[in-house]
Amino acid sequence: MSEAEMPVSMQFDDAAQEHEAATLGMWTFLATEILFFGGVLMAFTVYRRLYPEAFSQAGHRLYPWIGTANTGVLLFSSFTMALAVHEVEGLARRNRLVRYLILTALLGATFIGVKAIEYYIDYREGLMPHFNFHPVEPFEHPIQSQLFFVFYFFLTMLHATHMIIGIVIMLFYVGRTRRADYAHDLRLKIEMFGLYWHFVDIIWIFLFPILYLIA
Amino acid sequence: MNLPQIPYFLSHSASVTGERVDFVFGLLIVFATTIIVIVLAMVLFCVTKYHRHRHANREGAIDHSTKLEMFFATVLTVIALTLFAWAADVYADISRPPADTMNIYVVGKQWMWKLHQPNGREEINALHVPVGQAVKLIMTSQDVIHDFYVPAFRVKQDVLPDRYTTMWFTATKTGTYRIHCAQYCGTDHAAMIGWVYVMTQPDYQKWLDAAPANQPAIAGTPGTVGAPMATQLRSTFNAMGCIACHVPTSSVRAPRLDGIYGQAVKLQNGQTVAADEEYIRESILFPNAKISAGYPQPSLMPSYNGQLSEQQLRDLVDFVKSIRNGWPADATTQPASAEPAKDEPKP
Amino acid sequence: MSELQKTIEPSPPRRLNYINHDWSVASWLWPKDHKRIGVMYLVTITFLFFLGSMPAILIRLELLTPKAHLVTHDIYNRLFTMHGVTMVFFFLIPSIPTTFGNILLPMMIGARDLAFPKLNLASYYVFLIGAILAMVSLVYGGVDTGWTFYTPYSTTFSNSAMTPMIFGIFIAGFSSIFTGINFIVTIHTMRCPGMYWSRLPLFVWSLYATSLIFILGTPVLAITLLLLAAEHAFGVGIFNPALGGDPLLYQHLFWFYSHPAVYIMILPGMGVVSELIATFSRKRIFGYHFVAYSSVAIAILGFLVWGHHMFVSGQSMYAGMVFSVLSFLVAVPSAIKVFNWTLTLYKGSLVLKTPLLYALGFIGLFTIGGLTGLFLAAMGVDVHVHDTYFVIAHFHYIMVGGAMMAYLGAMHYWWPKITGRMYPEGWGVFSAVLVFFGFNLTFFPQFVLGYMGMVRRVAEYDAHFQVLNVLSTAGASILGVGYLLPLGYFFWSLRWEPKAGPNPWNATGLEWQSPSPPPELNFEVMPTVNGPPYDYDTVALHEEGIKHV
Amino acid sequence: MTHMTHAKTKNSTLVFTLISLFVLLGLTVAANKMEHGALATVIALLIASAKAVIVGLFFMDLRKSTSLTRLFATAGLLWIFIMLVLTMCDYVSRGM
Ligand code: HEA
Ligand code: HEA
Ligand code: HEC
Ligand code: CUA
Ligand SMILES: [Cu+2]
Repeated sequence: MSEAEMPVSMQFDDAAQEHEAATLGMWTFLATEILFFGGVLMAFTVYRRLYPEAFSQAGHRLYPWIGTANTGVLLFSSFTMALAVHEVEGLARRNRLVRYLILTALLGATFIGVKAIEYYIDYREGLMPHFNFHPVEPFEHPIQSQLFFVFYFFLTMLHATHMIIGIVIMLFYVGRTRRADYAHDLRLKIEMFGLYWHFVDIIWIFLFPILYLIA
Repeated sequence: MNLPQIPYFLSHSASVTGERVDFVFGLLIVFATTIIVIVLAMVLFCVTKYHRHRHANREGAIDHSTKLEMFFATVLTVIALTLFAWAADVYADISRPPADTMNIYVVGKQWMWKLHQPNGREEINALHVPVGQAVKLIMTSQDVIHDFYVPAFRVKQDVLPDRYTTMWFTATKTGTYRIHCAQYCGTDHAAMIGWVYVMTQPDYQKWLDAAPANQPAIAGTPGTVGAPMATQLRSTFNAMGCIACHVPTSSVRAPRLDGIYGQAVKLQNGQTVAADEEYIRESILFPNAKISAGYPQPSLMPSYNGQLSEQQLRDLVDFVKSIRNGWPADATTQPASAEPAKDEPKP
Repeated sequence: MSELQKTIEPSPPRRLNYINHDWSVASWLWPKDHKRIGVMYLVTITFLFFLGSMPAILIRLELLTPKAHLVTHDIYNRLFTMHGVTMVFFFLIPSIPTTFGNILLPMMIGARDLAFPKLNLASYYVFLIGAILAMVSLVYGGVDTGWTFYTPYSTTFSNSAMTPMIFGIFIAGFSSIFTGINFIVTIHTMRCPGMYWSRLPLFVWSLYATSLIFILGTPVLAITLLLLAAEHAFGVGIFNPALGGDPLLYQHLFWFYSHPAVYIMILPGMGVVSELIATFSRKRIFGYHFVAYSSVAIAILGFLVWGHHMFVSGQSMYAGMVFSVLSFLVAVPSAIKVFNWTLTLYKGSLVLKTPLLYALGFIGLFTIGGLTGLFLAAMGVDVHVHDTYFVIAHFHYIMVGGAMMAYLGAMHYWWPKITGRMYPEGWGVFSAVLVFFGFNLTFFPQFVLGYMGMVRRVAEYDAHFQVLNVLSTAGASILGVGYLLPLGYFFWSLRWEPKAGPNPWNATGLEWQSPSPPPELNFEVMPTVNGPPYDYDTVALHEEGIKHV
Repeated sequence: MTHMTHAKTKNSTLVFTLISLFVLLGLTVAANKMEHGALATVIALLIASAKAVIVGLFFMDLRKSTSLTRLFATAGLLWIFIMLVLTMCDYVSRGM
């Protein structure tokens, strides 16, 4: 067995088996994530159907252009992540890998920053349930509209949490890649991590129209 | 006074639908017992006959038979679907009250039941009903979810906050039966109990006439006299400001209420519902829940949730019912002194 | 002790196995070996079972008398919540998969370990943290909502220690997810040469089906609990009708997980029973393919029936009917299993050892529990018996009579493999019989109570229910003794019982081809498979066979 | 069949993927400006699904994955669908 075909962990026969297992495992995990978000999305759908008017009015208080800009940032970060995974082979291209990872992390941080500013605007406009829900321009159905914002914050915060976890892991990988122990197992991990990052992107691809547009 | 009647296992229940429930239950018992006996017999037979130390003919054992499995699965599916249909039919019966019911309003709260007789008499943890009369309970809760359960009638229904659910029964035997709260609702859930007193029609009438309307009759204590207040109905309607919108002369475009009771109402979302008490109550408390076709959403009508006593609410419903054949002569001439709805305090 | 073993024993070279190859503290605190992790789970979960049965004892004692003499209503409510939560989330859901599944799955498919050993270890510690958090809520006075946490009571009205409890269960959920992912990937990618899907042991099939539910159901529970926590902590209305929410939506979300979860609890048990029946009938299992596929069918169909918990909740009548008919249909694959097990016994050569007794007990009690499940799925009847002791009896018949029996059966069957020692057969038979009778005495009267109208979750009841309640409590004491005995003799056996040898039951699975206890990497020679499963026809039928030890 | 021998996604493919994603994003915004009501919902969700599929196929290499992986990738969606359909079954027919 050549070095490249050696599995990293003793329980596997060869690297191919290991790679297959890792990919399947990651996708299975992503399936659980889909259901995780899916539960809230279903609750949201039920209420949107019960209170179409109130939800529509509430949704119009968000700023679609912020959401659009952030979608762009995330799509771009997915691209840089794909580039990073592309560079994962071989020691020679380690620097490029590090560069792409950092770029991705930066884009992720930009997203979070924009989101934070948006939250602040919402807060100022009195649209944050529990903390400050005194809309500058009152709603016709304050209770139901508040429900919209509860879901808006819940969903976006859940998503942002996933982003933050992703950024932390990414920085950790950057550190390890730069050190000497950049080895096969790290390559596999970065590849799998890429899947996670794209997935978080996909979640946002759906959240954006659901929250900002179809109101 | 009647002693509490002890329902015994598989006793005949004390309501019309209850008998149907008992029948399906019996059916299931027969079915289940058969299966269990077959399985147990099979196991015991094998354990004794094919014990390792026993000499038995073990030739010709097979280890699969798709035909047998399919046959078995098909038979069971058919049995299962039959049982389903039977029980579902009973359920449909339980869920759909007949047309001419006597209506009683039930309010559950931690940890008691308040019930309103049709004439306005209020009871706590007790319910008097005449035998042989279909009774419909229209129920809501003031706090958490409760559940109104009368084992002897084989009926129960969750009682939800901010929503009305209904349940009905026709008692077949006079006597005293337990009421339980069957949905866990906090500390004294176990003590949220009461009695149903099923009386003959004349006894019930006597009981009704024997107490003042507003004095709650606590379980077991005899009540005193009172009379229905038919004349009061309209004054509530006027006083609450309904009159400001719901008369043909009003400047607010609101549906006419005369004649709607019992009619089918088309809703904005395309559904059609029957304007029964439940619907009228809901329209008053939560106008936005069901908006009539052709009226703006959200409803112009303010929510009266929290602003009416149960008594007033009942009066309003009864008033709307009473005008099913047109407005009383002087109703529309009432001065529209009521405040416009916009100034009604928001809940 | 068999002649054979005696002759081999005299000078065994000290063989290294997964237990004694490394005694360092670190190697026991952070093991990556699935067998060690399994043993850690076994200890933890057995402890949690006894913890969860403490409130059960108090519940039964309280219910001896119609009035609340022993504890107040408030405490009683905390007791049954503690009992339900511990038993469901911290005992029965993880029980068989994380212990026997963990230890045996890789061995049964001829692998050296699970695909992700670190994830496996993480799942254990995540579980432990979850369990501890849930116990923390005890310190703060417990929770009084019932294991179902219905809103708006749980979020707005109850002032008990909800937060640690919710997060405890939330966290433990991730342990389930990790285990599920690990099992699925392992079964898909790590089977040894010749181990085709059609040769997988039925226990592995059932673990696969269970894992599907783990990964497809648990996330929904997690998110539901998170929504619950948010509503509870911030007072915003997610399910609260006063704030525009719908409490029934919570029930939908909760049961979307919790009904499939009942199959998480029973499927591994069914897998165990399939193994036991085949081994102790000395016969190939009848209808292997049907038994295998019915596990997967149960797992998938199980997701379509949750609304049967909501027949009287105010759910629409039509939705109720859909859920009811699907509930009847999900019973068919279970029926197929019962059918195949009994046919396996037919013309077998039954060896009536403790594990088989438990398996037979399982068949009988699961059938009763399952059939009464049909009573509940029958809508007209459920209106009457919903939230009465009939339901309590139904699920104890399946969970205690079924799953718990399977757990004990598995314990006896694989104990020699896990520890290398036999257990005392006489005591085993004695306590199996005790458990069976104690169990029926405890829970059969509850069916009657339920139909008579005794509601659940009450510390007080009408006097005429007392006789049956006393019977039930009496049964529970017998049952308790039946459970304590194994605890005693298993410990005892570790030291005093004879060594078991690699294959004390003459069974066919791969796990029996390895020494007991197995070495660190499971096999001395990595196995290959070249025949059908349960090939007892080739293991000579009238061999002197299984020895008394 | 290891990932070493996997034909790697070309950089140009990745760039092309990115461009099409941005085109779709533009489309989303444009459609939202023009359409309102139920159709807008459908359009927005359709475009979102298209974007998700593109990310899945090209960035996440589902294109080259085994059918098993694809099965698990779609299982989550299918299960959400089940949950939605059966729950809605209740909400749609309530009060009928
Ligand atoms: C391991 C746990 C487990 C299992 C496997 C099951 C299995 C089943 N359960 Fe049970 N159930 C619970 C645990 C379990 N349940 C719990 C904990 C509750 C209460 C929750 C709470 O409120 O706290 C509950 C409550 C519950 C209810 C709600 C009752 C109520 O609250 O009103 C219903 C209603 O339909 C139900 C039905 C069923 C059915 C149809 C099955 C079926 O899967 C059973 C299938 C098996 C068989 C049918 C037996 C074998 C078949 C034959 C021998 C052949 C004959 C059969 C046919 C004709 C098909 N269960
Ligand atoms: C795996 C699941 C599981 C298991 C194993 C059990 C085991 C038992 N359960 Fe439980 N039970 C549930 C799951 C389970 N239960 C659930 C989910 C609920 C619903 C909770 C809710 O409503 O929210 C419930 C509710 C419940 C109730 C209804 C409470 C109520 O609604 O008011 C009762 C009442 O009898 C009960 C009894 C018992 C008994 C007697 C046992 C016995 O099997 C226990 C036997 C074990 C022992 C007795 C301990 C070991 C022995 C000793 C330590 C020796 C000393 C003791 C003696 C000699 C007595 N359980
Ligand atoms: C501000 C005006 C206004 C007031 C005051 C008002 N309503 Fe209404 N009501 C409406 C409008 C508009 C509708 C139709 C929209 C809807 O269904 O919600 C309506 C609908 C109804 C309906 C349902 C009728 C149908 O055809 O669907 C009932 C019953 C009703 N109101 C009763 C009352 C009662 C009783 C009161 C007094 C306690 C009252 N309303 C006060 C405006 C009003
Ligand atoms: Cu009210 Cu229980
Ligand atoms: Cu269920």
